[in-house]
Amino acid sequence: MADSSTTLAGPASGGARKLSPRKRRQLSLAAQSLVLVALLAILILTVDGSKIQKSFFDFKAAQNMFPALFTVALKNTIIYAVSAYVLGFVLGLILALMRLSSFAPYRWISLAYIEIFRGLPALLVLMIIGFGLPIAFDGLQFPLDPYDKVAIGLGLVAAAYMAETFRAGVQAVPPGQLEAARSLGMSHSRAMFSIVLPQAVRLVIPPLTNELIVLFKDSSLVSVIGITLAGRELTKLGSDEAIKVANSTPFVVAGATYLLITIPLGILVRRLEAKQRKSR
Amino acid sequence: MADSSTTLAGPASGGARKLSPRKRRQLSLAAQSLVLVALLAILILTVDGSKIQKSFFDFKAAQNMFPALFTVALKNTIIYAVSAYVLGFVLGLILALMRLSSFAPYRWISLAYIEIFRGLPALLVLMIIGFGLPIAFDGLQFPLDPYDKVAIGLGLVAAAYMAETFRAGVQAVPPGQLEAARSLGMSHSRAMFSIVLPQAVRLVIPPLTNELIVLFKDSSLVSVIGITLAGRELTKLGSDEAIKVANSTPFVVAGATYLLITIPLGILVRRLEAKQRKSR
Amino acid sequence: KSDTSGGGSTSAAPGAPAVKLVKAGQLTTCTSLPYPPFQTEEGGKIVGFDVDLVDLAAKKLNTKQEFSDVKFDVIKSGAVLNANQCDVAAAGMTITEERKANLDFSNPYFDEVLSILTKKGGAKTLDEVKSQKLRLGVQTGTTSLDLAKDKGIEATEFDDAGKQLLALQSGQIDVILQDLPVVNDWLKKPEVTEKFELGETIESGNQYGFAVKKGNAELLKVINESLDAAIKDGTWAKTYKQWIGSEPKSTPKTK
Amino acid sequence: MSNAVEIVDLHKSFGELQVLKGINASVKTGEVICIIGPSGSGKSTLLRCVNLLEQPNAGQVIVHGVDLTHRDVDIDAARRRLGMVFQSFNLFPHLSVLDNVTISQRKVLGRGRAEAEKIARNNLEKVGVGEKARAFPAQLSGGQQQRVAIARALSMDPQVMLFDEPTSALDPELVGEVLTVMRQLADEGMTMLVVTHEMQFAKEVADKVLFMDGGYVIEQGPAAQVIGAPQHERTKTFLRRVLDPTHLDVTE
Amino acid sequence: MSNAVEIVDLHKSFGELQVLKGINASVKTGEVICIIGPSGSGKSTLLRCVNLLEQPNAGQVIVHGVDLTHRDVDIDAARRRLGMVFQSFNLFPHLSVLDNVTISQRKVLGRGRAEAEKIARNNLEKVGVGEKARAFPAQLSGGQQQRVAIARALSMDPQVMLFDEPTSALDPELVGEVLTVMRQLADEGMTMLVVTHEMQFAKEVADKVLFMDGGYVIEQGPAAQVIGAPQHERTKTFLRRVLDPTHLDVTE
Ligand SMILES: Nc1ncnc2c1ncn2[C@@H]1O[C@H](COP(=O)(O)OP(=O)(O)OP(=O)(O)O)[C@@H](O)[C@H]1O
Ligand SMILES: Nc1ncnc2c1ncn2[C@@H]1O[C@H](COP(=O)(O)OP(=O)(O)OP(=O)(O)O)[C@@H](O)[C@H]1O
Ligand SMILES: [Mg+2]
Ligand SMILES: [Mg+2]
Repeated sequence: MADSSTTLAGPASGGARKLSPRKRRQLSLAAQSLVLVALLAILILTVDGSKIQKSFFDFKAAQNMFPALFTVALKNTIIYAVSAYVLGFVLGLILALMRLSSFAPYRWISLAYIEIFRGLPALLVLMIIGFGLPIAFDGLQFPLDPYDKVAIGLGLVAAAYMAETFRAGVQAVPPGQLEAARSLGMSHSRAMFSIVLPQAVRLVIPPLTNELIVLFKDSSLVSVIGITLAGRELTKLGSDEAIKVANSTPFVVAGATYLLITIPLGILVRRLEAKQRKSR
Repeated sequence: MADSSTTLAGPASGGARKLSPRKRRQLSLAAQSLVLVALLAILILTVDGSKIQKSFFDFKAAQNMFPALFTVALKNTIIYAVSAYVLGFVLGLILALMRLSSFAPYRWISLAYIEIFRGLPALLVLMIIGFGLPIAFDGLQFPLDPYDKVAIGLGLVAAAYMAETFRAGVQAVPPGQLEAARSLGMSHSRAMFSIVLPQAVRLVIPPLTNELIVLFKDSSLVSVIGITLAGRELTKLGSDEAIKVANSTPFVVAGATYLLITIPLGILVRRLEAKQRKSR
Repeated sequence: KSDTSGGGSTSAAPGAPAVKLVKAGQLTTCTSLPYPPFQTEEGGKIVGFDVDLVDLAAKKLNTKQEFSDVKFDVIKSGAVLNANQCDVAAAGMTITEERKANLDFSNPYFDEVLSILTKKGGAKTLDEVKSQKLRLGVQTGTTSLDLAKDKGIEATEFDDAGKQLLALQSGQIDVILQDLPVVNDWLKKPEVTEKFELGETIESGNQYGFAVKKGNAELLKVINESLDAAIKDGTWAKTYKQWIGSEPKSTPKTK
Repeated sequence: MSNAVEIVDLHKSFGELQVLKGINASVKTGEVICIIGPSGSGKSTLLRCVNLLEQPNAGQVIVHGVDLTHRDVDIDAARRRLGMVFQSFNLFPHLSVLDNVTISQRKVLGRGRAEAEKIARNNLEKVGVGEKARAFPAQLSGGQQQRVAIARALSMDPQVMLFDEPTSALDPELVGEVLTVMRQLADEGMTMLVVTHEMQFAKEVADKVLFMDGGYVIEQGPAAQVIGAPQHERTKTFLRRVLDPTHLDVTE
Repeated sequence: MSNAVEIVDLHKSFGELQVLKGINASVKTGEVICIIGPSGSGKSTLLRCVNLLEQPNAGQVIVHGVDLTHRDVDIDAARRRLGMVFQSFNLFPHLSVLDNVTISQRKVLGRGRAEAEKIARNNLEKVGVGEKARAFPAQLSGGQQQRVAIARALSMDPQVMLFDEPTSALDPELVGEVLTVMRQLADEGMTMLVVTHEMQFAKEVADKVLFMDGGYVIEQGPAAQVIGAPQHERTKTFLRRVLDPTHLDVTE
């Protein structure tokens, strides 16, 4: 066994005697750890800890938010997101079918819808639903105000994204699947429903879950259309409370509550995606 | 040449004499066209056209918005979006490098950052930057208020998404490329910079352009942190004007102005994506 | 139920005046929170001077008052009323000629006084604000914004009074222009008085009124009647004292 | 006996690209035809035109007397006469092997579950994967998947079987099991059109070999003649490259 | 002359999966070794362990006296002694053919542009793609790409060349041009380890054939012996399947 470290250097290592790459790597790691620890120490020493604690982690300010944080704000956030999701799902499915239809006017209508609603800020769409439409159509009523307004406003936007997701899902099924089905004598629609769609459904689960995360966050916009105390969601409650106590803790609490939902959902999405990538 | 249409029916066509599939398809198309035209006619007849025109396409209400629509609102929308984009890009790149680093603490920090900022609504982040931080850090000033606040608030969120985009881009370069480079004697970092990154850059152009679209739309949120007349962007101008004239036309005008930018960018993204798919 | 022009249902309570409400069984009030002492949330309920006065009308209609919290600019433009989101707008709202084009106002119930809240020892007047190029914060859509514009001051607009105060406290603006009762209410908080003080006050000669959708004469009548009654029987003065904290200088005229 | 498949002056273009420039060929019932030729010569396109996965631009495909290219033909019914096996198997990954083989029997031919399963099991037995009926495609080797695909096509009682490089995606060790099944099918008298690079199979099994290049049929005839004693220069070059790959000039 | 490559008791696992279970082999300078075996037997893993694209769990790889598995070895320098050619070519798609062949010469060996280009052009000439220097990989056929990949590896002056199924991804017609280049390399005295399914190449070119199965070397020896007269049952089965694919039993 050859163990004379002088023979280990390759042609490019030049003349001078050097540390082995392994030792160099170890040294670099040690140096980086040191720098990191030093940075941390500086941060702790220079920043006024008690001030930060009082501003961002004020227990009393946080306490004020309970139980409304869960019984009102989180509940409403979920209601807004889920109801918009349901509407977006149904409408998105219809749009996707239109987009894949062989009848050109369907495709045009669907394409126009998708382009428009993917290009507008959700906030503007909410304003148009909340103020623009009722003013234009006198007597237009939203019986479940604000829940129906929010579901429609956010749902219309979500539908555009979901339609694209569905379409992409169908198109991500390898074309050989449709060809194999057709070559067995299935009609186009039979092949779609029995062979392509069942596979597309699996492909779209991760992006559809992602859309739910998006809607959770977009529900933060609803305060623009006017809501009651009972209709407040997380961002509104957080900002109301922050204003009341002139303290940032309620923002932190509201943010943490979002993360309670969005982070696990995000991890789920990535798990599903990884599984799909593997099975392919 | 066999042309007796009775022999054309396959085993499943049953006994009765039927229309050929081609004719059936033609009939169905004609029927669908008719239905569509009828629906359109009903819509035009039942809805009060002049009312809609007055509410959504009121020329005078639109006129009031000029020239501020372009000289102020669109200009600011672009400034907000682009400045947040630049910040997000730089920070996102750093985060991506940390995420791909072999030094575990870097990876953890980056992962935590990404998870948090992808899980929070941009609106909440803007409020924390606009109100939360200044309260916590007494005397914290934003010299370019509100431009710097917006760039930071939206940029912090964008950085999380861009970091994931960069990472995905690097990982989408086939592993064989890195292996080939290493097998030619390149070090890991040399292979990364000469071989992997140049290919990753091309892959991330479409999702990065998409992020710019997202930021254009997210700039609609800035009014929450308090802006001056000179700082108004499209949504704020639209809603201010709509309120002034009690008419929905300004919403429509603002929306159309967004689409002026987002739709062409969206088409560009899809072109680039299609080109990439083809070249693979 | 005759419901020709669309928009809600008739209050069904027996003996109550027949007024169409956007939501059956409740008088929906649009307001912009927080706006103490006129409307503010306390212990999960919305209370204040305006709240108590509108409650009188609600009682007359045999319904209870419910709230929708919106930005002030959509209140004063009539958007929320035209959108049938609520029956009445009550938000410490000044009656102006411009607003009258979009809303039908009740009889006035309060004299408007604007005021400045400033750092201790800071600029006391709008003129100083202008000459020293200080950052002035106003609430979107309010008469304060109009006044600032008239003075040629480029003000920063906030969605609600709460964010306005928060911006002052966090040093994002130097001076607030806001209605005096609101500023006085803020000055009850020690963390505000510690750093800030009242500057000049500006009597505009304008008055506050409640508002209904243009043409909703039935509801306007109920509101005016209940207001008149309250002024006559002293309820108004009592409520004033309770929320504003001082004796009223003058009493609104009754009709 | 009349021709099982007759291809008359078939043309196919993709946009500007002319892929088939007038193909004429006929297959008698029970015959096995192997189609060989360089990559891009249009072999797959020809096969796909035969069962109308691609719509030809001109020309006719007549299967047992029915003109599939006639505009009033019921294409789904017509396609049932032709079984197709793809290079990439194209099993339905969300269905078990048994369901893969029964689904079109039931949904297209309207057979009952019991009957369809009986036929499916017979065919799976025949191709040697009878014990895999409950498995899912992802659990099978490539050779097993391709044999299931053959069983699936057979279960629709096709009059003609089309194979498009059925062994090209397989590990060399697995090629044999698929070729064996195909040889067995040929022996039973199935009419077959096979695109393949397996010259040994063509030599031994094909009744006729058809050499394509550049969208034309350059040469056709008995296997021994086309592979053993090719007439055309292009055919000779192609066969030398494929049959004796280690003895070429680099600069060729 | 000492051994060019010596593999001593090499072990490699991926998690639970033991892929190499103790491989011993040696290659003399100038020898050509062909590694054959069924899919999943560990052939690629063995080759990748030799140039440390995979880190072995145990055992040694000694190339011209240098133990590559020693923990203080400069792996980048050591790897330069070995040229690797992959099944999927792995040319750098964003670089021209010439840049593909010069980039590592310049960045790793520090050669000047002129020198690197001269060496590159020589090697491209040698593999028969001299006129493609300005083209990009996507503009080349698979056979041309693989020959460029060989030229790229050769330009680093490796002492040993490793080939992992270099012709498996190629159209049958293009296999020959790559095998020809490899035969030529062997004739010039290059030490080569070749994983391949091309039995004809192995028979004609290899000095030694190594049959792997299940993570072990089952049989090794001169080509004529291992391919012509295999001793082990598994080797016999494998060779029969690969060499005579049309004459198997379906049920086998
Ligand atoms: N759907 C399509 N759109 C455009 N061009 C196509 C399409 N299908 C095939 N082609 C082109 O037609 C030509 C012939 O393709 P085809 O697949 O028939 O060749 P082939 O002989 O089967 O080759 P191979 O042996 O590689 O399978 C090729 O140039 C191919 O790029
Ligand atoms: N990076 C990896 N992670 C996990 N398992 C792996 C990895 N690389 C290879 N394997 C597994 O190791 C085993 C041997 O793989 P290897 O690629 O060496 O086989 P092979 O003999 O080259 O086969 P083939 O002829 O198909 O290329 C296989 O079961 C494979 O799934
Ligand atoms: Mg083909
Ligand atoms: Mg391998």
